[in-house]
Amino acid sequence: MLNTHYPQITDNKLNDVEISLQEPISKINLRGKSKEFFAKVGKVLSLILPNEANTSSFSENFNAIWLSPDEWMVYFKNDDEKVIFNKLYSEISKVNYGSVTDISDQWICINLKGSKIYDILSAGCSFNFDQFLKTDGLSTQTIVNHIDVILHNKNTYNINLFVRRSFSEHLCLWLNDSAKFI
Amino acid sequence: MFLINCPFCGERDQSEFSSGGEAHIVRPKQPTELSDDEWAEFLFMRKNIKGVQFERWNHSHGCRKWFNVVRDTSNDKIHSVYKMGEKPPVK
Amino acid sequence: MKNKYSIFSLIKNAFSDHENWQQAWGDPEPKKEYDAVIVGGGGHGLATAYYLAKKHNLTNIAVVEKGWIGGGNTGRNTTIIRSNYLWDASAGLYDHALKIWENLSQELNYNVMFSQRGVMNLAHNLQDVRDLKRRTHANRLNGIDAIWLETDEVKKFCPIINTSQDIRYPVLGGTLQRRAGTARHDAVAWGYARGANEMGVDIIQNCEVKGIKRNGDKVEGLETTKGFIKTKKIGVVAAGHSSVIANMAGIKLPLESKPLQALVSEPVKPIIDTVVMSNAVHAYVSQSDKGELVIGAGTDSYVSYTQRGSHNIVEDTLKAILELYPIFSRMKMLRQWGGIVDICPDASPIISKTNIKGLYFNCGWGTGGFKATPGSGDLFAHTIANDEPHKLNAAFNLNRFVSGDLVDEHGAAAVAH
Amino acid sequence: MDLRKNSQSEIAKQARNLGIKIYFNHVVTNTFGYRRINSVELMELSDDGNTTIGNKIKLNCDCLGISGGWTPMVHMHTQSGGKLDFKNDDQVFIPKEIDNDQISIGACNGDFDLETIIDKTVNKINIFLEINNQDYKNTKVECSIEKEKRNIWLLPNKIPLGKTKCFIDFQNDSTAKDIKLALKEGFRSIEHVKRYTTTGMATDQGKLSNMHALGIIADTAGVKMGTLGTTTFRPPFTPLTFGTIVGRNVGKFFEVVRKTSIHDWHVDNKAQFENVGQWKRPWYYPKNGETMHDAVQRESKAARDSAGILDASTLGKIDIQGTDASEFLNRVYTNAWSKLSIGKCRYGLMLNEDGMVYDDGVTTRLAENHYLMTTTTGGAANVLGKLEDYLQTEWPELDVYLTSVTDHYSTASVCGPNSKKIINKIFPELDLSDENFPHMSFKNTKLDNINCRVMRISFTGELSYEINIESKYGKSLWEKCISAGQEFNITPYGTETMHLLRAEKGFIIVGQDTDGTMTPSDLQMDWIVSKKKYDFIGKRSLYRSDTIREDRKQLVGLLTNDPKEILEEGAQIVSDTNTKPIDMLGHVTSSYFSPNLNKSIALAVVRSGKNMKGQKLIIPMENKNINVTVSDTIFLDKENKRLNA
Repeated sequence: MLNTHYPQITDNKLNDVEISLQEPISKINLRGKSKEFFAKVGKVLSLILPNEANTSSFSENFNAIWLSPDEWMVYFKNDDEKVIFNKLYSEISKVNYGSVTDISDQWICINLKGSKIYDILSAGCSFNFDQFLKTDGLSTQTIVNHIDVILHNKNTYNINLFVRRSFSEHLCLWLNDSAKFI
Repeated sequence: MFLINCPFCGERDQSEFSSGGEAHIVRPKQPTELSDDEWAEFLFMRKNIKGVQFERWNHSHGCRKWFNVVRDTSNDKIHSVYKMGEKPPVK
Repeated sequence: MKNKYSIFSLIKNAFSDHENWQQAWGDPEPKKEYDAVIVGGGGHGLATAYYLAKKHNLTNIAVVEKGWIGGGNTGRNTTIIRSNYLWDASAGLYDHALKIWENLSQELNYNVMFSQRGVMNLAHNLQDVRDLKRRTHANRLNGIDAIWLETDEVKKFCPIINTSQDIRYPVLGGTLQRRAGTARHDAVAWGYARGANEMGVDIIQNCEVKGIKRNGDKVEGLETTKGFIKTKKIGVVAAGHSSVIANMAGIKLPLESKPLQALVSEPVKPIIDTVVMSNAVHAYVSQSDKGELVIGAGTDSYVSYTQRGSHNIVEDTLKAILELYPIFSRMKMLRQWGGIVDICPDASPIISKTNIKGLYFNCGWGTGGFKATPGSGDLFAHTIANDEPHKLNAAFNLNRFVSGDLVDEHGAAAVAH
Repeated sequence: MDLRKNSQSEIAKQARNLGIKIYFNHVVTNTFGYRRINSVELMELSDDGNTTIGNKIKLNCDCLGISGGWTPMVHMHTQSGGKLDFKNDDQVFIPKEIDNDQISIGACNGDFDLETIIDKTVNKINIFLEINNQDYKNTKVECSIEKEKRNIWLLPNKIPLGKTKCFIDFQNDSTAKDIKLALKEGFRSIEHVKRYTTTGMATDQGKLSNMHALGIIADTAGVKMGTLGTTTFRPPFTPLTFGTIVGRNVGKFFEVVRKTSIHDWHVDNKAQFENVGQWKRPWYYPKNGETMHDAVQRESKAARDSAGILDASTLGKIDIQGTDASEFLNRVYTNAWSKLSIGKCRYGLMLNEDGMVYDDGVTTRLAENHYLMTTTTGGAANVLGKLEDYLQTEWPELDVYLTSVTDHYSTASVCGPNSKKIINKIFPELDLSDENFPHMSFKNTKLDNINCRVMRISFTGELSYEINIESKYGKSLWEKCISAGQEFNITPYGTETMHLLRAEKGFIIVGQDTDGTMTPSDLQMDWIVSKKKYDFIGKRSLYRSDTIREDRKQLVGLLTNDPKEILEEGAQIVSDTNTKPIDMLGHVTSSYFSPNLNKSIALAVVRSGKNMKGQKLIIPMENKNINVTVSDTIFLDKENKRLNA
């Protein structure tokens, strides 16, 4: 059997900040503009993709994050991860309604919890979190310590941070270090 | 250092963006029919304005979309921002 | 005739309580007409005027400067002088300048404090090593002194560099040009101004060019804030503002003007007796005669004429400085500033005629113009006087952007892999 | 001592009540002492302040303190682009209001007494924030107001200036005399005076001296102080340590480290790493104290004799979907793509608009409108950015979507004559016959029910398979390959061996054999430039007068006359060492000792090299000349037999 290996991100609790790896999580990149595209996504995921910038939508099983006017990331926990992807791919990409790309391992999902998480992020990030932290479901793409991230505000002081796999260990090293100083 | 109002994501620090130089330089549709001079004009020659300049920016660390910015290069003040394909505002 | 600066004149003036020193240069109103007008009173512009007068006997000329001479990039750069360039054309140009530097203080009777303390360039990855070795070999064959140093030799030459192999981008070696070094930037401008003025050149400060008058494909003169100046030859040496002048003449140049930042620390006792440059972890450092560390940063990526840049550039530069010189961690940044550099697509300058008769441009020096000052002035003067480039600046024409014959100095440090 | 004729302020009154003598309208005219001050001499000022009158008064003292009066701190205002006005009454520079998003309040605006400050502040903030609050309008403020002011920038003295030392800048020891001398010599602007005398350049950055210097210049030149302007105020206001500015971004946080999912295995197996962009890539794997040369020779030999394995995960990977995907590739690569059949791979060369080689890689057609592009490791981000730029701005009509999947896949590249056997052990279901799975094609398959893509492509010239798998299984897959290959002595190799192997085959590395000045033709790769295509990025530039020159530098092979001699990468090439200056024809771009050919080989770019095959050239080193012969760029297996071995 093939074994899974995730980046070395040890769950950590420091100064009221919990950092924990959320994998495995399936992630799919969706691109499209047409009516058919939205209809198919809605049908397969029972979800309306958010059309407002920096927001997300969710259904029982899926979260969809706005990335750009024609780009979204859908993420979900799923035992048989490829079923959903295959369905989307054949209903959208194959028939040229848009693009569907499996990016489950492109991004590593890390959960940050605690009242100080924004202080930690702000130590290496120019994004203004004032609005973000007040509103559940908001999302943003920005840079933390020179590394691109996608942030998703799950609920109060609880966010999912997505970082590209090759950067993830370095970012976590930094987050843990940052937590020491808050 | 300044803030740029991405027409899609909203106001962000300039470090999230990359500059694409002068705007509205359209790549010739039939490059092979241009003289060397005309091609050099497209490739290299720039107005490089001191003052209000129309330029392209990309929100490279955000939504990855290109858009246009009207910026005064003498004080880095941004006058307006508009999407690709939209008509530039009159000065 | 101006007094000669010497130990005797110093003593003599001391006896009269220093009340009898002469003006280094005058402050005239512009004449109605000149044989040639140089736009831009920086080092390059003043040097151009000096050599026009000295070598080409053109003395009915003026330098017009919108502010004060030497107030632009001449007084804002990190004063590094070297000639270890890769391509033959560049090596020829910069070494021509370096040879003039070596005698400049004597020639001008003005101490430009040229100090041949050596310039070291560090390699931090395998491609750096290839590129720097390539350059060193080319330099040697072009008669330019340049040697390759292994890491331990780098350490020996400049002991404060962190050459530990455990750092993120360890030093894998470096090159050294011993004839290279630094000079006092202001003194260069002042020395040329004094020299040019002595031969009759009018240096007109606070005179901004507002327009270039053309008659068909010929220039006829300049509109300035001090009135119209008639002339048949205009040499533009306006650095970051070259495009602004070009636009007045109705032409475009292949330039983008960007802020380049530099900073100095508080003065300290001598600690680094050479110049160290590192491209991969982007930082240059030397120590001025006053004891300040003079540190060069990178350019911002956008066009701007604001003479200030982004803070993150300074942060990145100092980060690199601390990586290479942990000893500087407690040094204090005293001041930080920006200049506007005009950058060509191939990172090489333009010293060229244009297709308008009598209009000449000397621009595009990007981040490295100071070192070329004397050579640039000499060759530009030659180009203006003869309406033909000298063979050393022939490659730096405007037509290269049409033909494709670029002198690609930054291409020679490509990073793809 | 006080310059002013009087003061009614509370503090002056209190001082008097305490019995402190105040010498109003007096100035210091001299100081005495050796190594330290022990007395000062003062005199009364004339009415106009231009001279001293009366008797000299001598006072013993231990210390002389000086106050220069009030000067607004306008630094913040000017640093954000604001200009200054001169306020004559107070002899100070104050901010000139600009339409910036800032206001200056209080002393930094030249308002020194509390009443004015409170009054103006409320008013200004109301206007700035657009609030209409009358509540503060009637606030009554009672405070001690100091109305008496007097500025004399150079105190009068009977001693000639040349014989005294009136210090202006206390750190740089510049004196009033120095400033006057500078003016005499024609240094008129405040910037010139500053630079000529170093006044104001010490650690206080002129906070103590600049106003005095300006005052002296104005007096001497006979102009109003306000007309002279000031020197530029540079940040920071207070000197700041480098460490403070950099913060934690030192040591391990100096720069991001990118790791592949197989990284830990490389560490466990003693790999030496090469920095490629932000990536850490295995460079070579020394065994039992091997030198780099030994390790690379061993790895290269193993890869050709039996089997080698390379972690190729760092190559950029871009997923391309959309109905115009083929047309898009036609426009970005120099060669044609429309006819590539599904399941096949093709090598592509990308130029920039200047016609110079920009990037390269293999792109695979996964489905009718679906491709997977690979890029160089260092070029990945730039290529994606550039392609997005063209799509969004030049060709918005194209239906194409690009998604980076670099990190999603891990790639293990297995090569060598035994690679087929190893792949067969791992994927027993897969038909590896040349008919079913020829060179430059790919197969979707599964390993333990996990999707894999196997590409039969080769950067070494050997029969070679690249397996792409989701990154979380990357290390496990790698270990499987290692154990399946054990019986064939499968040898992990790093970037150095990879470079050697590809050089034996004459394959270029963008960035090593090219430097941003090489066209496809210069690389002798005319075969990859489609003559039929109407346009692609950079095409037009290939027909400029300089790019069509026959005597451009062109890629060639070089063989040393002494096969043991290894050339230095970067060494220059000449045909004649006696000319002055020596005419350089080009340089060595790649050079190795090939254990498989048992001789040294090199790639180089040489002027007119295309037509020089067989010609003798010279590599002039510091201490000797090395004789070489121009050869073909392909040193090994010209017929590509090994690809199908």
